Amino acid sequence: MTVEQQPNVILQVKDLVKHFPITRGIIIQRQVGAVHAVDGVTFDVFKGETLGLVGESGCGKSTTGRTILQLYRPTSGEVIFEGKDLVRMKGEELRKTRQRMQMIFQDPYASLNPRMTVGEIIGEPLIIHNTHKGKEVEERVEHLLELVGLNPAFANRYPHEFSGGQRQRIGVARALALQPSLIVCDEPISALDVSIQAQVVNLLEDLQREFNLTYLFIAHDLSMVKHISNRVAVMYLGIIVELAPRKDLYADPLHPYTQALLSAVPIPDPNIEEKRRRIILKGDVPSPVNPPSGCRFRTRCPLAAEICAQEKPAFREVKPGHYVACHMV
Amino acid sequence: MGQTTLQTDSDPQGHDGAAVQASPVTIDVNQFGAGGKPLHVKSESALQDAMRRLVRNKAAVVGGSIIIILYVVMILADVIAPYPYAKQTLVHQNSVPQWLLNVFPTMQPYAQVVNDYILGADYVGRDLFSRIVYGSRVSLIVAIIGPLISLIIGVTYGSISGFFGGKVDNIMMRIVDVLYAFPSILFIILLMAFFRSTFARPDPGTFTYYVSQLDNAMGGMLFIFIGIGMTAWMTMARLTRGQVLSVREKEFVEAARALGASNNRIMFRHILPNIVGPLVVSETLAIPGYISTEAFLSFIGLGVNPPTPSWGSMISEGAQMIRTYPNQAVFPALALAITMFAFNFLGDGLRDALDPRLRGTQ
Amino acid sequence: MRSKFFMITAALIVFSMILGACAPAPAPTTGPQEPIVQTVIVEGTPIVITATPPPAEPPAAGPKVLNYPTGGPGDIPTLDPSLASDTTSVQVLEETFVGLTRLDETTLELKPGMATWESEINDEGQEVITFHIRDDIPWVKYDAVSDSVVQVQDCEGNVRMVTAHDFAYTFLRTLDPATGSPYAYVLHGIVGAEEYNTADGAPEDVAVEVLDDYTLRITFKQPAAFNPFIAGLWTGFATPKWVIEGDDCNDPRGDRWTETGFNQSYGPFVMKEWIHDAYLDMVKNPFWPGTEAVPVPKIDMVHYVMLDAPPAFAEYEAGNMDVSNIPLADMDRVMADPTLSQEVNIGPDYCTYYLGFNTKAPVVDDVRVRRALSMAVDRQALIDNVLKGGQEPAQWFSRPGLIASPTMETHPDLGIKYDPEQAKALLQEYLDETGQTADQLQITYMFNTSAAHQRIAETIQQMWADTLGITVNLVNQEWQVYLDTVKSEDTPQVWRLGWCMDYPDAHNFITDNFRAGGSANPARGGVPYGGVNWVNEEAEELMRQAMIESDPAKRVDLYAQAEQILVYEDAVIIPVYWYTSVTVTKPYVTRTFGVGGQEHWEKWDLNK
Amino acid sequence: MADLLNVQGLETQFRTREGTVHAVNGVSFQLKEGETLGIVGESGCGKSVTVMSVLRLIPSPPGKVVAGKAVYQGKDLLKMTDEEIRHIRGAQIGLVFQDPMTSFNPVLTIGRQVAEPLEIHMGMSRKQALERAAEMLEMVGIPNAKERLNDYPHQFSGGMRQRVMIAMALVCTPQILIADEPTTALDVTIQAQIVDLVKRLQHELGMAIIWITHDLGIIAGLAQRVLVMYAGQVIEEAPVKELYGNPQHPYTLGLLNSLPRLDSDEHRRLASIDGLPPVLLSKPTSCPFAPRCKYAIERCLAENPPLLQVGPDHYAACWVHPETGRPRE
Amino acid sequence: MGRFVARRILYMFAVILVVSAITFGLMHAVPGGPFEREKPLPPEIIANLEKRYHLDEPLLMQYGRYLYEIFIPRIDSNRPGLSLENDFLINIRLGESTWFHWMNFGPSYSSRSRTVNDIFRDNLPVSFQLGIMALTVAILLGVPLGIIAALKQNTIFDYFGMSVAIFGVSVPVIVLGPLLIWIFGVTLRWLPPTGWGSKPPYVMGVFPSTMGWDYWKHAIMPAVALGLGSSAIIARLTRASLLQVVREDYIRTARAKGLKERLVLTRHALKNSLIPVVTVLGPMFAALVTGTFVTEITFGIPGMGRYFVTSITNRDYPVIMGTILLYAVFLVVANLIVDLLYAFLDPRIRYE
Repeated sequence: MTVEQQPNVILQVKDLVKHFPITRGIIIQRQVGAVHAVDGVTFDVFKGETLGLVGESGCGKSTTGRTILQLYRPTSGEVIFEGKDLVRMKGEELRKTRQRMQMIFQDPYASLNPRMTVGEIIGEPLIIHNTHKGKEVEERVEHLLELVGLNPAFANRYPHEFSGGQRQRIGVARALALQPSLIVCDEPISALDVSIQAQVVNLLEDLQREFNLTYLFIAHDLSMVKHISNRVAVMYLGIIVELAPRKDLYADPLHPYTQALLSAVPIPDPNIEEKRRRIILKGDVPSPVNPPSGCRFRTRCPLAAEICAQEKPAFREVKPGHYVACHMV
Repeated sequence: MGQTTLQTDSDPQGHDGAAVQASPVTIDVNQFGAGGKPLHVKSESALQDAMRRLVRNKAAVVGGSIIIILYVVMILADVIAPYPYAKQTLVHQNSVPQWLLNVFPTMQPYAQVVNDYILGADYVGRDLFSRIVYGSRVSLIVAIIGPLISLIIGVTYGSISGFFGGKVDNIMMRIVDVLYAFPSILFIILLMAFFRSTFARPDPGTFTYYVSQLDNAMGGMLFIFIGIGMTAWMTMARLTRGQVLSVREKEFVEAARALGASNNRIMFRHILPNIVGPLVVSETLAIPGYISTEAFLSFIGLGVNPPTPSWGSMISEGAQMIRTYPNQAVFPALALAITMFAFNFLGDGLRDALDPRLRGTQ
Repeated sequence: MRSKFFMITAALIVFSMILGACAPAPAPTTGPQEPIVQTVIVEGTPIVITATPPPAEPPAAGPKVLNYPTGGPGDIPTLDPSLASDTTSVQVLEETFVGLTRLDETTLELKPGMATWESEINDEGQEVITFHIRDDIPWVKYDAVSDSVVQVQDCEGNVRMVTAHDFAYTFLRTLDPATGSPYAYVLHGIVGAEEYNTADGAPEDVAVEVLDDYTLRITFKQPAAFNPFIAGLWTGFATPKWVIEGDDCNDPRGDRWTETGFNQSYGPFVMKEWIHDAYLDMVKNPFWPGTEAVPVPKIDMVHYVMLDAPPAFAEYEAGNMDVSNIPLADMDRVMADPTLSQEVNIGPDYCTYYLGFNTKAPVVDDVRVRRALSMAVDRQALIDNVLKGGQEPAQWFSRPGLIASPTMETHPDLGIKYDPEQAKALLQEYLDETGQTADQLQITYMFNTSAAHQRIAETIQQMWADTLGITVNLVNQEWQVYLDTVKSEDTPQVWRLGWCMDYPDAHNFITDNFRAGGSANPARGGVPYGGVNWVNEEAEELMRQAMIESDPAKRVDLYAQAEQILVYEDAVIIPVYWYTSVTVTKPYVTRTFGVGGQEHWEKWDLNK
Repeated sequence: MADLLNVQGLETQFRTREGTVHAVNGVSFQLKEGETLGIVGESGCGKSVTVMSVLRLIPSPPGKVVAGKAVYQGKDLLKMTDEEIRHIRGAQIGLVFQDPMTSFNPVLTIGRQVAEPLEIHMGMSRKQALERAAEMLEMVGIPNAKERLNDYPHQFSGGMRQRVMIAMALVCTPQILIADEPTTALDVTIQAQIVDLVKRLQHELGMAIIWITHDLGIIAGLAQRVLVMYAGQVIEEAPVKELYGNPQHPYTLGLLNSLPRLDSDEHRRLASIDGLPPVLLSKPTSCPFAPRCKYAIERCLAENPPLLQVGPDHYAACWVHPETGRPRE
Repeated sequence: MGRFVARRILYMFAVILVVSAITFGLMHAVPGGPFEREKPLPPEIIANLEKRYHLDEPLLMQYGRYLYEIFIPRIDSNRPGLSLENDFLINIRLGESTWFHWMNFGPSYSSRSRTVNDIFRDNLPVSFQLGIMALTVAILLGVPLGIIAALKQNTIFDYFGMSVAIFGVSVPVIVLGPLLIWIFGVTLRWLPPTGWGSKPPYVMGVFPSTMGWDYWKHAIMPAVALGLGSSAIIARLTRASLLQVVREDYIRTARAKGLKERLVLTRHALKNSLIPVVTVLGPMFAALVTGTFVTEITFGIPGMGRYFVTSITNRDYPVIMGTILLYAVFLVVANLIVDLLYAFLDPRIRYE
């Protein structure tokens, strides 16, 4: 079960595939197709770093995060977390491992059970894993609340009494409760107002520093990803098209999709905006049920050539630590 | 200048009261003027919130009050009813009190006036009012048992189906679909015929004997309850399944799974509490249906055993007399209508109160 | 959008086609038809069905139409003489057919119907009756094309007359076990009939002999006053074999022969149209010559509508029905109404309502308890307050007015009467003996599901509680189960039934019901099984003698003794009341009042 | 240039169970012909309510415009009869809403919906209107516009739907286009397409635009003038370059500082604005931002500052100079 | 969509199979037989009757025979309508003396001259017509009532309308029917108290051949009595649904386009708000067609409804089976039509 692994790699994702079957039939169901949500994704996450995973909606970034945590069982591939392949894990063992990896969800409204008090929500992992008992739970909850900057006295309130930012803090406290080493942050700030986003991002950064956490930070906001990540992976239609250290990626994006994406992000400075030239992509993202042959991006790519339709571009390292999947690079 | 006083709290929750999004805000409105004064925040569960909104709904309150009164009347029937429900005074058959003659003047030429009975007496001289009071038992117990049985069976069935999904769900829901194609009233009639005759005169000491004794003790209500319950659960199962399916996809359930929560915990701690609202509402709104089913069964003679009164049987008996002695149909029908009104209003109110979209609003 | 609309329209059309396919397919030989008139050719017989619904009220100066409700919900069960067993079916049969003998519906006098007869006792002590059948009665049917009644012709084109063969055919068909006639048992008195009907007897052995086309001879096992009645019952009406079984020029119709278009008969009226669950129209038979007992009808058509009593009475009040029964619920109002009360008639109806005891069941296995319960029923109070139809308190079972029944004039003290004091005393005796108290007695009183029976049950329950302190447990069951229960080994302690006459003789009451193996005293292999569960040799003997006795006065006496045993000495049943029929009739109707459940409309007239 | 729309002292309130919410408190602004005015603010600041109030589209009850005027072409929109304002809506002022999914009637074809304003306002026949609608759809970049007239909204992708929405708003060539967060629900690459499209259309059709958003980035490259709203008030108004280059209100400043910048490589801690916006259950008597403001002085608690001129064309509602922290005047 | 319909029809057969099996088992489990008479038939006769109707065979075989008779079509030279034993619901003439026969639901035990198919042919159309009319009454009363209540939410109109609606459900037909008869039939004499204005044969098997005033006047009271309860359901549903729809964004869009309020309501709000109403119409129609027992007895209408009840009390096995299967098919077909209607109303729904 234990797999050879670099000591500082906490998570290795190898050829991860997640297809959602499309079934038909009333009594006898048969599969007629599949949504190719994640279609062969490979990357490592190093201990203590933040890996940003960006892409537009429907590109499979959230599915990747959930599949890593085994909330969806992958169709194929390996997810080696702290030396063990989660894909082959089952039942109690997997349940135990969950203590070490947690998730912060996008929607601060839907991710908290409205029928439970904040204390119950944050204390739940402690009870599930039986790490604390009785009064200890209460104390730990109070401590966690303080940690995320909430008044410990709020433990007996219900989620709906809190604002979005505060709820997201509750979600963070819950994720922290079992002192995990990896936290998958699934668009944790995209539902929040600008001024609140900064609060939550700062909190996440502070906590990372304090507890040596590793984040897989999933977002569509390239500015925020740039701000928080050490390395960034760009996803398009179920695959990673480019992965590089932050500075490399933003300074020198190699994949045409990354380039287009970056050029589309508005910058809050009229002077810069005046001079910027945007790469406007044509059309919409194709359906993940029938992804284009060859390079997935070719249907919208300004550089697309014949080869792109025929061959899948390899995901290769073009500079140290800078990987890209494009025939034109 | 002044910055210090305002920045005493470095943690961000210091100043804000509570939610921004439509939620029952109970905050100090003048917070900005009041400086660092501590805020009064009253914590309130969703249930309390729903209760409060329910209480503000006048129709629901009226409905709820009527229901409470009805149940009190039912429990205190022995005290309230002036006569035993089976007490006949043959010579007073079809008699009416004087005041009713003013309400229904058509009765003038033939009605026998006896003022002992405030709503009149029935065809064998039993006090109509007392019978209505006692008759509430059947309808009001149906109103409890019907939902209870259908909740127990339906919620169990629907939760299993919805929670496990996939093949299990598919098979279980196909079964419900097929049972749905049964005309429920016919199914009840068949069941009733089956029960009635199977349990008619069993040998003492057997299981069927005790069941029939119980049914006799209940004046024949037991089989009505079973019949209604056995047909009513399917709606509940479907609703439950739908609700479970939708809640199952919610992020907080995913969060619980990410925490390693067991299926049981997810079901009982996370899913069930969140679907109770719609289920309760649906059941409340289904109660009038159960009551009228009982009335229909009484009409076709599969109701309670005489002389136990039920509104359904009183109405169907009275309906034949509607021209001659309208009071014998009108009053039980009125009692039934008021009860159904009350449950409907309460159900509507509950629905509004539990509707998450309306949470925290008027 | 358009295509979708088309799909839905198409779906609807397909749906209606499926339903449309339900109708019998018209044969392609039908030529072009008038669009409004629906013509359906059913096996070469074109039936033109006019699309207009039946007139709700008879036209002012047109044909005389009698609007008459059945008074009960649902369809007429059958129009097959061999299968009929209920009053609505028999009502139609009696007007469309005539038996060998015909009962006067008001006097219960037996008159010649289709035949005159003479009776003799043969060497074996059997009664041989020879029927001389009229030779002037043709078979007729309603012809939809000409909208008239026509005579039936045979394959050679000759008019078919009603013959002895037709009668004999019916007798044998009724008795044929394959027919499954519910009423065949009334014919069991005929030699060979019971054997054929219920065992392995042969049809040839049934003593119904055709001597010639118009002479029929029937041999009964024993002489009895009521034998000619039995021969005239509907189970012996002539039926058209050529329609039922087919012949050279007719398709066999089997059980369907009674339906509109196929039906053939010969009585004073002819069935024109039978719209199931709605109505049945009978028109006057112009070929009926009129006899002493069955005159030529004065009214042209009877519109016999299948309506439950309350809607029927509403129609009467609305002026759309000429006659109606009065629902109990409306009784008080009708009697107080100045107009309606003038139209009311209360006449006897030859039925008895009674409660039976399972004489082998606990508590009621003691005759004192049974007698006490019987004496505690205040029949008059029940009638006055609950039934309200002027019924008569019953002191015994065989309703007075029947041949050989005791009457209140001759036997005022026969049987059992309301006597609370003696009831109490009797019960007390029993209680003292068994060391019980009245409220310890567990008695179940079962009735079949019906509002009327429930009222009676509730009232009697209260009377017993008031007088005797016994609270009985009321249980009701639906009819099919109820019959099963009452006639099983699980027969409840007290149960209810009613009995109406088939033919006007006490034999049809007490003997047919309470002899061992009788209707309410069933037996299996000679052992009582269910019902009243009763064996009394003395009563059996009295009933047997009464049947064969020819002196009417002696018969009454014998039956009176049997009744005394039945209702008093053994107190096997509680006779409750003797029925009456309560009707209203519009003043313009000239009518007779039948006492046996049937009306003879050929004697009626309308003077609007 | 002349003022096309002049809004003065607009006040809108909503009656709720908790009390009257003062959603808009004395908002004034002018819109000049052909210009693009940006209205920026966080959720609940009253930016949408403001423009909806001007067009009298707030649901009433519970909403009510209690004061102010909105003069368009010499007539006060707020005093018009229902019939008069109806002729303004869609004809003179077009609206684009945030959620292109829910803002279309799901059961009517796109053609019907786009053509509808033409039928009402231009008196065109159904056929004419559909022809014109097709042209308009062509103009906003819907391929095969003619054929797609018979399609239903759900058959379009999010970006396409928003294009259709714009076509519908502009089909009568209105003088003013009000775009209420039109790109919030869209991905960045699609957002770029839409911004590009609107700019092109403005160039071609010459309408004035009011663009409401919470995204300071978008506005920087789009608007000529920007209003910043907070708690139902305009707290700063300035030409776009002036606002971004020289923000004069602590809130504006805070917002700008809390944004991570794509164009800067240094990793700095985001400046967050602590606390939450107030719930407006009464008309603010003090500066509504004061409780969150690090520059607040006594006067801020005593007096709600009006819009003060702080530069040429630059107005800010603050008693303090944010650069110096000293009171104004 | 064709495949969708085909699948649903296939599903219908599955439903028939299961429903018939359960009904068959249950009805034979209920004590009491079809040949109980007050004057009991001799056991020999009962045995004969049972043989005639194959009731002497093992239950499984009887069930198999039943399924065979209803499911398996056959082609032979038997002309339809000749005998009770071979009476098929669907008879299509293929050639001079070749007939296609399908669906024999068996004889009726309580009406010896009729088959279940006869009951379907003669009585079902009446119930069908009554059901359609009651449904029409329900829609015509319910929808406007719901709209008014929603548009005037929390006003006297709303409360009054909803009270009327609940009253409609609360007053049973048992009371309403005689009341209507008393008022309009007997006292005012505007309408005939009882009866039905059409009789067999029916156009296309379901529709009356003429529909003059005479037809309608018979139908008014029963249709109202039957439809009132359903109208209440529709009114409440319409109200709730409309209240929700008017809050939708696209209603705001419509207003923003400058539409008149009337148009906003009729063109944009109404259609959307009626979609949930449509979904209940299927089961409602099935219930209205079959749940007419009380109405039929009260108004003396020759419909199917009473057979649903009396067949059970009479232990008329083929009629029990036939009516219950009929209901099941009705429900499935009604739901299918509703689903298609649904797709028609809501383009988002597609059935592959």
